[in-house]
Amino acid sequence: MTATLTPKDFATATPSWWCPGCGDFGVLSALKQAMAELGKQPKDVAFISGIGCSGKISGYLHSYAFHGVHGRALPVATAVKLANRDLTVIAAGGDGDGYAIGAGHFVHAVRRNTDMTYIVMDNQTYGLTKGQSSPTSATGYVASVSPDGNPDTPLNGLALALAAGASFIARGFSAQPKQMVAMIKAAVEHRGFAIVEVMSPCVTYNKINTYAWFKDNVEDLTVRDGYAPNDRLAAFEALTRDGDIPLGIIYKEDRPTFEDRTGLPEMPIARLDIRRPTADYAAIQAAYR
Amino acid sequence: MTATLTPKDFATATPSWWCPGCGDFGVLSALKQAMAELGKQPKDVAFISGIGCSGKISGYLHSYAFHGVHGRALPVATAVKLANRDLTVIAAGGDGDGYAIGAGHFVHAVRRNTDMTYIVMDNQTYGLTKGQSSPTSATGYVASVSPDGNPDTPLNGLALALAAGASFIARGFSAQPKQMVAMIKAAVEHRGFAIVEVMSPCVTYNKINTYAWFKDNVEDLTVRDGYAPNDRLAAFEALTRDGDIPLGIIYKEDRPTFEDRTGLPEMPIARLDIRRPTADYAAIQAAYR
Amino acid sequence: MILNSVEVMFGGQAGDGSLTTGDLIAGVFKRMGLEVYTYKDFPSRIRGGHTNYVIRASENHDYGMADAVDALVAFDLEAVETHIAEMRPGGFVVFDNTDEAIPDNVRRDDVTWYEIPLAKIAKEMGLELIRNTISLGVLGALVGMDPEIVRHDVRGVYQRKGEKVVDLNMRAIEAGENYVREHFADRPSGYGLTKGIDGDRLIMMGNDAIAYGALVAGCRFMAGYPITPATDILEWMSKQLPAFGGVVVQAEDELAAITMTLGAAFAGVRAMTATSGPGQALMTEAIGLAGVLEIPVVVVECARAGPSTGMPTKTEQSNLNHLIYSGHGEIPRVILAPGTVGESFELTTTAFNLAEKYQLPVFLLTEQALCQSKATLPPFDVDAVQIDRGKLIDSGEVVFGEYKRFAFTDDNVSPRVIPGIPGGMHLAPGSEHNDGGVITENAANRARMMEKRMGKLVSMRDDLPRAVLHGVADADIGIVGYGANTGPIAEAVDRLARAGVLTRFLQLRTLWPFPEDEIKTFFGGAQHVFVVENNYTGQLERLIRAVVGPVDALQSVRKYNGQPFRPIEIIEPIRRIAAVGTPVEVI
Amino acid sequence: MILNSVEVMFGGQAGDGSLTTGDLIAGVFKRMGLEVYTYKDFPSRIRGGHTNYVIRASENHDYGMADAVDALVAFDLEAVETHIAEMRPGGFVVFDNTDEAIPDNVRRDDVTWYEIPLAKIAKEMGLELIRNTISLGVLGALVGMDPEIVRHDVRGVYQRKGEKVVDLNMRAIEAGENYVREHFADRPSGYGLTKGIDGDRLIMMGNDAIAYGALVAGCRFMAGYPITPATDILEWMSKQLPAFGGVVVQAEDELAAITMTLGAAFAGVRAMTATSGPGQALMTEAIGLAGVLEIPVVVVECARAGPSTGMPTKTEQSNLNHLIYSGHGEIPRVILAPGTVGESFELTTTAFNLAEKYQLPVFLLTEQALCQSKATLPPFDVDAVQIDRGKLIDSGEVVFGEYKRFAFTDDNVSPRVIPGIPGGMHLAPGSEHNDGGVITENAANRARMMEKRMGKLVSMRDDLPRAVLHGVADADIGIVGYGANTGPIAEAVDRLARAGVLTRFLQLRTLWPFPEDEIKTFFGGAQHVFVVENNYTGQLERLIRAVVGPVDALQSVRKYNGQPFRPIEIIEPIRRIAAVGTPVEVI
Ligand SMILES: Cc1ncc(C[n+]2csc(CCOP(=O)(O)OP(=O)(O)O)c2C)c(N)n1
Ligand SMILES: Cc1ncc(C[n+]2csc(CCOP(=O)(O)OP(=O)(O)O)c2C)c(N)n1
Ligand code: SF4
Ligand code: SF4
Ligand SMILES: [Mg+2]
Ligand SMILES: [Mg+2]
Repeated sequence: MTATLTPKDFATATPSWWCPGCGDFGVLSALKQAMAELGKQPKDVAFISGIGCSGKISGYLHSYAFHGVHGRALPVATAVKLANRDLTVIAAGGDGDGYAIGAGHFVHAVRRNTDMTYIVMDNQTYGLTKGQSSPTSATGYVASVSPDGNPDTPLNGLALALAAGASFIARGFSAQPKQMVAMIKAAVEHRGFAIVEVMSPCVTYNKINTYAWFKDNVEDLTVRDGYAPNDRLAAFEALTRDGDIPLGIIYKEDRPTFEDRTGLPEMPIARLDIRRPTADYAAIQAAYR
Repeated sequence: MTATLTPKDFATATPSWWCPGCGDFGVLSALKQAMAELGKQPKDVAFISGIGCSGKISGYLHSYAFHGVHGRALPVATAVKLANRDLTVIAAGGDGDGYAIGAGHFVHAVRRNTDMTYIVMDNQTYGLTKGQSSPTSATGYVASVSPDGNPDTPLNGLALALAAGASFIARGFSAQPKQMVAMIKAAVEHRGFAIVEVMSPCVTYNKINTYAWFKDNVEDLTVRDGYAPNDRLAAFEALTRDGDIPLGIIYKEDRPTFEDRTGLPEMPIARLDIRRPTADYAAIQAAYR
Repeated sequence: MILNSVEVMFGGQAGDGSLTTGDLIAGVFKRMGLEVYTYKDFPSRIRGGHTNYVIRASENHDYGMADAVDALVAFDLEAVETHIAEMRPGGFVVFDNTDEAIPDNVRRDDVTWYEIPLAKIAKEMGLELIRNTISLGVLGALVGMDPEIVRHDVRGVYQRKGEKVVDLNMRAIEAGENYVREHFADRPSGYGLTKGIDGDRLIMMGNDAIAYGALVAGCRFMAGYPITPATDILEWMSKQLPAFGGVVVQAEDELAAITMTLGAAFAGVRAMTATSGPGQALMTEAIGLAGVLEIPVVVVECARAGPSTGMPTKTEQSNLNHLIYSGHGEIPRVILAPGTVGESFELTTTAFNLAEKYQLPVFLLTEQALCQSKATLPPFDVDAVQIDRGKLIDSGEVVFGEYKRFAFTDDNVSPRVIPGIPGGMHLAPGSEHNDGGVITENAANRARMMEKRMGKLVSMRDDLPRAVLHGVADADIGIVGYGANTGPIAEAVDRLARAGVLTRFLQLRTLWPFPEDEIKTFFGGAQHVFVVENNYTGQLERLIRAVVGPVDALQSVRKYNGQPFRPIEIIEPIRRIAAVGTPVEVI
Repeated sequence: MILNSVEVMFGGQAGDGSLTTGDLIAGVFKRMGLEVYTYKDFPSRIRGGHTNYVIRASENHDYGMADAVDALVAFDLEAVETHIAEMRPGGFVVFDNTDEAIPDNVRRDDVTWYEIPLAKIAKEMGLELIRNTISLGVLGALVGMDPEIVRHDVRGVYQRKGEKVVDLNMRAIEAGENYVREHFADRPSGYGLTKGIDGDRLIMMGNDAIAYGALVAGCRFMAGYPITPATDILEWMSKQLPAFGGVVVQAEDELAAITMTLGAAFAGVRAMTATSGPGQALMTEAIGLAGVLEIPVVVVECARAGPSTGMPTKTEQSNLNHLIYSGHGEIPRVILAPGTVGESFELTTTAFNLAEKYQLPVFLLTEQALCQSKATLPPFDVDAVQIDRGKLIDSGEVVFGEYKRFAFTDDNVSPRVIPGIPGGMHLAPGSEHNDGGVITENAANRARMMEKRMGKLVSMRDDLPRAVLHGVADADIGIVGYGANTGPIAEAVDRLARAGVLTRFLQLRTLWPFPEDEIKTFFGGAQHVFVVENNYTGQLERLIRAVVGPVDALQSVRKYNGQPFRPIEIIEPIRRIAAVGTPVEVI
């Protein structure tokens, strides 16, 4: 039962619906690898995804998977974790799912600091709806709904998370699997809400932010002299300065989780025997006499 | 018609529904003062508010006022501005309205940088629904729905705005009217999306963040040695460091507005004669032959 | 002289403490052995603005408001102006004339006036707030409250504030009573209540009964976002759930509240949320997800007057259509509507069982005039509450590959595993899927899945709470209604019967799936059927019309001004049709 | 030999270019003077997964799909397997046998097989993608396309890619035609189309017609969020609006899209949004706000198969209930549903007029099978489009104090100022308010305001698009339907008539306020009325039942597998009831 598994044990029989070459394949395989290396069992993993090409990922990870509505993966995942602390809870979704329609939940999930992991698969476009600008698309990105170029400034999701009080922030690139595996592992092991943003190219629609482009435009922060991911100001600087896109663990902090602050019992709520309550129903009623 | 008006000219006949002593009175009078000093005419002011005690403010400013649904003041206001560039568009609402249910719109309105002003009336509680914790309530704030204290970390709305790319960020305190007037004026005159967060005590429910408490816990940034509101990193530091709550104009930057980037014509859309279109309908149809 | 029935209205400005006094009066009446119903009518603001608290005491339980106000305690002129027309001839007004006087055009001759400088007396006693307690003394003396009980209850409320405060309040009661004795000995109110036996009863608000029902039903997760008049439930659960190992989350909005509820339920916890119109509107999309994922959730809708922000603190029955029909696509759902505080508890426990047994969203629909109203009722037998979790597999294991989360079965309900169960791993997708949860757009599978999901509404038929039949089973005149209207209609039925007009009242408790059979049967032999509802468009009536057709028998009794029905508003149209000569006894 | 009617299906994997070829074929048929209808059936993914494109050509305009597929061009075995059962006996299959062969159990003897190594030929020509064009040559030769027109249209599509590409495509057509000539001279397809006159016609997709209608109606602001199958409209408007001085905003979600639409309309611009089920669900709350603020907005709903994510690219008529009934509280709203591409334009212009004239939200309801389908139609007479802005005051001034934004009037519509008009300053609150916009919870005002707002549904009656009556006005057999079902029903009516079964078809175009009178009149003298709809629960039928009752005449014809109706599916049940001996001519 608890034998260590391999990444294959986290595969489903369902063929993927992604285009050949899609960055999301890299995210999926890193995730399987990380699960195996962490010694997780599929039955104990709850994997909640949003809607989009990226959101389809939950169908391909052998686990208790939930493919909900657009933008709401985080509240679902938060509650799954609170309902059953024994589960490893991972949420995943696209840049549109997480930073457009889901932006409000994102900020609040960060702030709440429930012990879970959130993977944003950032392809800087809306893949599934055929390549419109997303919140992370570059200004000027030409798409069907912005024929004259995207008029908006790209949103910096990780800077936003930092400002909202994130306790773990990392960024990977789907063509760099090793780093991604390490990052996902660190995120899952982090006590609190951990965000991993993965640059995951959309080979069909995004002709700007391609694999080649990324290779030229990312910088591995962990190898940068003296960068330590424990200084909020430095992290903000790294995330917002002009120049290359920083990869690696960008910020990490230990702070109380929502579970800590609410004093949530170790016993998963899902395991309570609701027929035998721990406290007295009658006493409550008596107050209304 | 265009005679300069006084604050009284911006008053409505409707008696306010606020509790005596509510911080929102201060915001309202600063707003009237600012409008008068800016030489605005009520007919040219569109004032859009959210739902909450704070949201009621739109009923008390003589203007074209819109009191919509909870959390959606910003998209309404954005569109009013785009529809009629000649209007002075101001949105206002509470910390719950803006940072809880409206958090997603907040981030995107900031990013879009439409030329308008947003006033967040922050009383660190949900006033109208009787004092529950709001996103800005202190951790441990005891309220009806958090009898054991608010388990969440307060959200730093202005830091969030900074991370989302805000071009104007200021904070006032409703007991310091002069500064507020100056700030609102600067915000309205700023080309782009300007946020003014006002600490506006709820005298009925929030027994922690009272006038007295604020007096002890605010710091006027503009008088601080060498602080210049043009450095994003310094602004982040000022907004997130431990210690007093900084007041004043915290950040200001000139960057293209949504109107600039979309090449929105100077002629307000609302003034177009839709019976005499500027371009040819027939040519479009011809492409389908 | 009217026996043991009185409706007291406390009217003043919001935030002036009349709610506390109103609650006190309700308690006193209860302890005097009377049956009580209260109604809070307050504005959507915190301080100031006319507010009133109605306490109706009678010998019949589960009645609502009376036909008219018997005793108005008015702290300002606005209260008198607003409500003088609602006064019963023979009733009385206690008016605080410290600062204002009653103008002649407001005064009515058929009510008795007791003008007392309440605030002045209070100030002389050293605390202006104490005027509420003085007025309680006045009212008690005029209406015939048991002075011992008044003192006992007031002590109970102020005890934790210390003996000094209690003392002051005791003196305030006394001052009120004395004032009546000294000034109005010659001016009897015409009222006198007889003390009976309190017995083993509760006095509880509808929302409290719902929350308590949820707790007893095993709900251990609640997510919500504050909204009037549903916040009470969130507050109640916040206080109680932790002791039972559960958790309450104040979400960032209702989109989060409902999706959190889904998440917790998916993970195997009985979970609910509670909201009102605007929040319910925002939950629309996720309710559809619950339907297609076959996740059991309970959603409490505490309706208020819409549309949009509308009148957030007023009552209305205008969300029924939304609960039944909103959402793109078609899912099975259940709507239960309690008619009394007791049923609020009972149907909440039923809601959780139905949700889990049939794996779908269940709405508990109530309204401001019921959910924020208090009533007396017998204690709940919590041991009798059955918990039926249906085909839940929350222990042991299943065989991977064989186990199908969305298996087609005879009753259309599939075995449901929760995360952590070995072998049960699957995808739960909001997209159409096959029995194993794999997304597919195959047309044949699609049709079958629609039939499976919707078929649950048929399988469940016998489990649904049946309507309650009040009155005379074979009367010619029928009435259909639900929710807070139950009280006023029940009273109308009783009083019409006393006037010789026999009627029967079908109190619907399951509103969806619509009880077509019960409606059809009820219409059999009815010459007139009055559909009573608190909305403009006749939402219930349209549902009925789709079953029985636009028959002549149908009569609409509607109200949409934000106020609950008074029984006379139901009696009158029936009396007109039934052409009863004798006036119906007005009590 | 079937005259001038053919249904071609192009089947392969998503992203393989068959959409372009499908469009080409549609254009060729049009230029041959035929009437065309196309239907795209694709999966909710970008590359791969079975997809097909149906092009139906006939001599009757505004028909939909045929009874069966005449010519299946299958690029893989999956396409054959999925659709072989839908083939008409006597039809034919073109199959690319480069990599796969047709197994015996898939093969049908009553269709003709043309197995051609399309990919192989393409590869030999140097470009695998070219197999689409080769298949076009094949199909053209088999079905009787005009070779000149084929070449002309192919050139048109590839011109901007340069002469080399055009050349390659010309050779590909040739290769296809030659292959048929060389290999299948002895195997005639049985099809032959006669070339007629194209004339002055358009070929346009429903969504394009809506967008164009909006533009011509003066819509100058659109906010939207991408969602299938509504995104086309957002894209279209993005391209065209700026040239007309307007603006399009891609919002962060649908909550923003609809509230932006409200904002722009409040400011005086004709504004709209377009979405599909899930987005529509999210817009629920704000629609209520539009209702109470009396703001004119047009909301296009391009329905797809729900519930929840459901089958995002498939068609369904399951959002009608949502549009009518969703939202807490009660507001007046209008729902128009075009039945053809032409009406999509026309009713969009009407929608804007109704919205402004009556100051309320107007929905334009369409479905994937209409809004993403192309059809041939006469050009639009844009000069004939009337713009009626109702009581809008967008110039001059009003007298402050006298002017009341929500004034009670005879037709319940109040004069509407826009920001910038001197004297018109007021509050527009989602809370209940008096005629001047001041928030009040006064019960009498509340009732009156409800009556004012809802009364607009009565004032507008004569302005609403009337239903279209097809067929024989006094036939015994009636059919009721709307939207994309219009084509198949109209064809069923025509063909039944040819078989001697007279029917009449009431094509509803205003779905709300529900056209009770039209329905009642239509039911007069009908022995059977078939209600045809693409959903499980019979949403339209329930509306009808509330008007006419659960009469015996009512017959349900429903489909809920994500596919549109084929005419035979409507003919069959009618024939069964009408007990017609002779089979209805199957064309
Ligand atoms: C409420 C709602 N609105 C819109 C959609 C349509 N939709 C599906 S996926 C998507 C965006 C996908 O973008 P992203 O989240 O970046 O995922 P990607 O496909 O790029 O991986 C949209 C808008 C939807 N499913 N639900
Ligand atoms: C969709 C929706 N959910 C909930 C509410 C109830 N509600 C009204 S005001 C409010 C919060 C008010 O807090 P805030 O925005 O901080 O304003 P304040 O009253 O403190 O000024 C809430 C939750 C609502 N009106 N609409
Ligand atoms: S469209 Fe883009 S994001 Fe979607 S599967 Fe294809 S490559 Fe990936
Ligand atoms: S409750 Fe608080 S925020 Fe609301 S009006 Fe009163 S003092 Fe102001
Ligand atoms: Mg994306
Ligand atoms: Mg607040």
